[in-house]
Amino acid sequence: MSINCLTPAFLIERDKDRCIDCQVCVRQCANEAHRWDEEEQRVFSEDANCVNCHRCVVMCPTKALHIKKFPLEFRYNANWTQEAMRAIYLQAETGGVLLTGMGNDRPYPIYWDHMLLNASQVTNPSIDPLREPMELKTYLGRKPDFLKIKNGKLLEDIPPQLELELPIMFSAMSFGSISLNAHKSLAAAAKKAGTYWNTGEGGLHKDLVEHGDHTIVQVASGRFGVDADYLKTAAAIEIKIGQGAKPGIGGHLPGEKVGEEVSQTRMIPLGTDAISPAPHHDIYSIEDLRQLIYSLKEATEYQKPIFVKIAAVHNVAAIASGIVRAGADVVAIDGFRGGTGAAPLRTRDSVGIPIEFALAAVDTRLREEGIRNKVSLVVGGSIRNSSDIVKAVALGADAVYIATSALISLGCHMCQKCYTGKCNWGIATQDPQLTKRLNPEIGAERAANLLKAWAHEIEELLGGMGINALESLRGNRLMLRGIGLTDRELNILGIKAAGE
Amino acid sequence: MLKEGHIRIPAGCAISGIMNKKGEVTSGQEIIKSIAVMHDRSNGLGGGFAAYGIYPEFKNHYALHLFFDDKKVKQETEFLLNKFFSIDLAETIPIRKINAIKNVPLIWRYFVKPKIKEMALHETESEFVVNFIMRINSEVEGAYVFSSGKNMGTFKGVGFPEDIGEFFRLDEYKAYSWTAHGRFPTNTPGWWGGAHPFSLLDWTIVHNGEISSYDANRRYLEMYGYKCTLQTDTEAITYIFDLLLRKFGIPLESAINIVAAPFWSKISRMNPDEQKLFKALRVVFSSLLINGPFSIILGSKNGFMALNDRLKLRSLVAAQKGDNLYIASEESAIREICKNPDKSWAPKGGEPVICLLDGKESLYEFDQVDENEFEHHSVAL
Amino acid sequence: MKRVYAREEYCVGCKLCEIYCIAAHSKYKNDLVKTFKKEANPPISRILVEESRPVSFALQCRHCEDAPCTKACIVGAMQKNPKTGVVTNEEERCVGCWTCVLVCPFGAITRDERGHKVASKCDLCSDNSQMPACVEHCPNRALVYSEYVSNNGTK
Amino acid sequence: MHYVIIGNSAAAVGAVEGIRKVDKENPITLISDEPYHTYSRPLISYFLAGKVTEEKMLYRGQDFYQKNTVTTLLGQKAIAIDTDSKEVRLENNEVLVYDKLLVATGGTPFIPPMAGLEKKNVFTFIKKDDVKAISKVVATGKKAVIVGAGLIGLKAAEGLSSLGVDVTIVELANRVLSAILDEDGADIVRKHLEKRGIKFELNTSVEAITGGEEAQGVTLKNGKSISADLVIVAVGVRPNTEVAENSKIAVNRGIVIDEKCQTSIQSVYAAGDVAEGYDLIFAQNRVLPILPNAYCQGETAGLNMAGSESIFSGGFAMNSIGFYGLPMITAGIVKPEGNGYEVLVELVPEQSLYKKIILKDNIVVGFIYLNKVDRAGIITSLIREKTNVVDFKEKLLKDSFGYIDLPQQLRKSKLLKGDSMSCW
Repeated sequence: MSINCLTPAFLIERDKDRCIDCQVCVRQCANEAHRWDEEEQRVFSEDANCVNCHRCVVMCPTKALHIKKFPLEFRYNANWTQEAMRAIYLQAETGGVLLTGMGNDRPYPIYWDHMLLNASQVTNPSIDPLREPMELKTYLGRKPDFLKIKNGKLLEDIPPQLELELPIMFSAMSFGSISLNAHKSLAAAAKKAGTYWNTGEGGLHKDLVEHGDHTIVQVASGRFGVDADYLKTAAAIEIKIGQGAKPGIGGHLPGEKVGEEVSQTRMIPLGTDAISPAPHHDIYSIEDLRQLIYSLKEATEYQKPIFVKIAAVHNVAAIASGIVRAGADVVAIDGFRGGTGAAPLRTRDSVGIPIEFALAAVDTRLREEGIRNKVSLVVGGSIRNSSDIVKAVALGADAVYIATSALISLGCHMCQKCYTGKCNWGIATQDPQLTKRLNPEIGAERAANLLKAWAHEIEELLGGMGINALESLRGNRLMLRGIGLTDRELNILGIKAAGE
Repeated sequence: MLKEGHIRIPAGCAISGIMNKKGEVTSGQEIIKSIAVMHDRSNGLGGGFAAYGIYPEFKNHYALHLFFDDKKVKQETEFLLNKFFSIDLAETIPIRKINAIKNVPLIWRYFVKPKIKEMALHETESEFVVNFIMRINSEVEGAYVFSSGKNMGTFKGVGFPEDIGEFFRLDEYKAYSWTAHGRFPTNTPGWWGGAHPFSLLDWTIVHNGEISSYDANRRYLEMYGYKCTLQTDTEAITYIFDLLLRKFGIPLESAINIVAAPFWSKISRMNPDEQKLFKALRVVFSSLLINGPFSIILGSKNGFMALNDRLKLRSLVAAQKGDNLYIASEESAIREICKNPDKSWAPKGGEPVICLLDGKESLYEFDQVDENEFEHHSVAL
Repeated sequence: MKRVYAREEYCVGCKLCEIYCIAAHSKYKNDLVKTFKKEANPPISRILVEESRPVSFALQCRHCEDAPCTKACIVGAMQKNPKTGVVTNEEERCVGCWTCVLVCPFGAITRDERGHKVASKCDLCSDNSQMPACVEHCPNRALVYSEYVSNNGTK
Repeated sequence: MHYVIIGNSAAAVGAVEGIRKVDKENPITLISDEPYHTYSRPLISYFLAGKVTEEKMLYRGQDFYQKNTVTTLLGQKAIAIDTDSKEVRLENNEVLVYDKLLVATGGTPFIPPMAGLEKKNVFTFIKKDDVKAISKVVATGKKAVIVGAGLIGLKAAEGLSSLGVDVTIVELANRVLSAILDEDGADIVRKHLEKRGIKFELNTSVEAITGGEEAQGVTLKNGKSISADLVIVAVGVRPNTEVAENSKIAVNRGIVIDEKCQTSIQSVYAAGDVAEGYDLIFAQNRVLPILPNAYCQGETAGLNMAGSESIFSGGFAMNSIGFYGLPMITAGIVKPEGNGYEVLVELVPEQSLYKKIILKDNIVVGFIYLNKVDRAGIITSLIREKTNVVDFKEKLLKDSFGYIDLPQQLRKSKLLKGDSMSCW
């Protein structure tokens, strides 16, 4: 035992006037930040264990708890901040890579918040979505350039399309990284809302096969859970090349999370680490990707759209173009604020580019090449609300992927400790004591409510712009104006400044 | 102040159209009377007309109408014209000087035929002409081609439409199909090229409304080589129809079901074949849905079609008497020139009123498009 | 009749049901802070969370159709309301002989010896005529108040 | 249809309620030799101690007979039954004609032979009138001898002691509560009572009640003599079969009944302490003089009398009782004799804590819970349902033993059973 320089990050404040010593906090904290003292007959706090997940705060029936930043002040130093120093203390303790969960939390500009939407005034009418039909239906898939029509009949079928009742899907989160109950919640919500959820790279649990028609299954570098049935059960298949939180990095599900169910679903031995390599070892270049795309199309008789998901990196526009030309039906781009169950901190916080730029660049590039209409473009990586979605569509997206928002709807409080497996909200854990905290009935309702609420808001915003079908917003960048942006940024986003 | 082409200018409008199915021609007096009734729907910042059948003596020539800011630009433009076309007649368009019309640019017309040797491989004649117009309009500052069809012409300028009609001496032209436009732009210095109708080859469009899908439509069109230099709805709508009908060979009926697509709820009630077609139209051409209020009259040499947006957010009235079909923003504009029509009605949103010359089956003829044309458009990947 | 059913797969073992049960039967009805801070002897919970991690569930009187406690009660205090089906103990008459404890197959009757000894049991909060407090405050819908629920939670 | 019920306690009330579940119309006549509204017999010791008023002793509300349209003949004794003519003869020679008859005459004190029983201030202790009589003679500082350390004797002792009476209990057996406790359990109870000043004479019996006209003491077989102002004989009860004795109704120790609680004679039923019904544990007919059993038999009889097929699968011995705050619950076989039994025990005498569970072939057949009695009913139900406990046997003695310890499937099936729980 030697000195440990790490001090608590959070302070638990217990209002003595309100605390009734009912011990709900003690029973609910998997981190043991609350302790019942038998001798004193009251509850004590172990601040150092607190991760500020708010489980106790929410569950406390008398609202007697508050969590604060631990008030310990370091001597002010604009360069050597508390965070910088704490990271070093931790690494000095452990000698390890700093791990974190969820998305990039650095104060980079959020470009969604630098774009403003238009509304109709006088010269054309806004539309009241309560009175007029408002269409959010979206089809994802490859589109032909034109149609052959003769005598009122279509001569050739169009390629397979995913039908979405609203332009929002749940993006990939594997069973293993999140609990089966989280999967059940998302799958049921997707079905209820008429959209899709994504298995991530962890296979499809047998209980969820019934939701196959609302499931996008992922084929990633570890190929976990992939077999013919998996592909055939799904509504669409996504090849995962990269993810926004950790571009260029693979995945690692520790053996302790690989219990009976995870093991069967991933098709790997019980208790073994599940390692997804950084690259697909059969894709070292774009032509290899084309082979995988067509292998999957062959395996599913060209009945299912193939997604290719990449992280938003510097050259994303050209890469996306290559993916379209490799035969992908949908290109999914994940921005650098996208979440994760576990990522090296330094990768998460400093690799990749914002999704707003990536989307604008890709949409523009594909239009310049005349191939934008061939594919659908799905973006994710910290879509926080309905106006982010409206802005994304106006920049050129067909639909968005949400994951962090979806988890927050299930109760996630962004404590960023997913990698510990002690998620007090029953989401990012496989501990049966914790996973049951997420009742999938409630989860499904909440996630579906979120979608419903956002759909209503999107309709309101569309109506305000005088638009009654989402497709008329897609790529309609005139509906956006930038605020607080440089000319260069406006130029990349392809929008005018507010007032122009 | 930025003019059309530099900025997007919303405008309200009046539109009117008269056509005789038998092809009998009448002078421009009636259409002027009709549009004049709706004086208050314009604000003097734009008016114009399209007339079909006016140049029978040059019916195989492209009649190019151009505005020039000055003589230097005119020379520059004529140099290019000469390079790509043989010009059989060049003249100023006859005008009548009236007080109401000021700041008149140089207004010329050229009856031309393309020089075959200048055409690119696989380029059709119409594409050649369109490409030339796109080039002049986007690259030659101060010159603007505002009419380019055969045996037809558009006449437009800054002023109330009835004044523009008098200015261009339309009473002296005889056409079987007339459309007119009075404009109420919210801010423009008054640029002649910005007035309507908008025209490309034989297509003319008069339009009332402000489409909220504009940029979605525009950016899609630009993938297919169109340059929406005016940034007006009318221009975009013209190109949409040009793309769908001329380039893609989509039947007019389907094109209408693209721009004023039925709601998904309606599609879901269709029979399976219809459903398949309508779904494909909406899925593939979703970016060509014209959203927001509009009423348009799309004119071609074969006739015209009037159409409202699918919610019918703009007024549009039709009437018929004998062989004549009348369309206008307001019924008064029809009654002014046709006291007792056989019938008059308000067309439903998304349901077109089509008037074709006897013997014609479509607004657009596939004379330049053969079956192989389809292959042209599948971009090899 | 409507009963409270526990779905152990969703019970998080927080015991809020017990806490709210206590408050619901306290003189400071539903005021938790007063119930626990001002009542010298707060009521005892009529619902019991059984736990053996990771399994837990709450259990209270099942209000049996043919309730043994009503038949065994030596003073006739334990009665099943023929209309509502709710089994309640008339505490005034109860003498605390615990014969009901002896016969309740669920172990759902507890001994309340704070004052006059009485058998204490779930009354489905029937005097509020609303949702039983335990169900209303269960944060995870592990308690449902319904006619009948099958194992997988469907009615 | 005319229902006649002889008796007015738990079995009789059960029968009224059973009949009225099915038949709301036809008349019921209830005959009781006691002149009281139905009251709870187990409460007589509480009544004696003044812990309940006479009013509070009512087993059912004042409106019970009216609500159930029962004609009562209270204070009238039925003395004979003619099952051929379907008649019940009362002491006053009145005759009631019945269509269906229930004999629920309960128990009568068993009084062993001893001299001096005829003296004044010698009592039994099973009825309200007994208490009323005793109450007249007790006062602080008086001395009482109670013969018998069974449930009744001890309850009487507790009642008297709480009134300041000096109590000595004489018991033939080697321990108190010999019917429901083994030696270890009995020891705890006895010590607990001794702390409260109650004295015991075990392994002996009363030879004679001494004194003149009034009892003044007892002499014991062990040679001791104890002075006393009153003597209570509480050795036990036996079925009060008197009314059936000269009829065709088969009587063994009690009136023999089948699972419908019908006697050997059709239309004649019996229930409660007078009856000899099926014992689930012993798998034979036995007299089970306990209240829950009486009510259930009565209710079953009532249902069947009114034409509804109903079966009472049987009872077994079970008791919940407490003395001076020491609760105890016992059921079934508490002191196994013979082979094949397995016994689980937790004994902490200094805490008066005793738990004993008796198994046979992995099925619980009896238990003693002393001091910690919570959730005993779960064990009772394991006995009743003959649940095989092999999977959780080692958990049975846990303080927290509960449904959590049952295998999931068993647990779920039991927990969902509330709506189909049958009369145990």
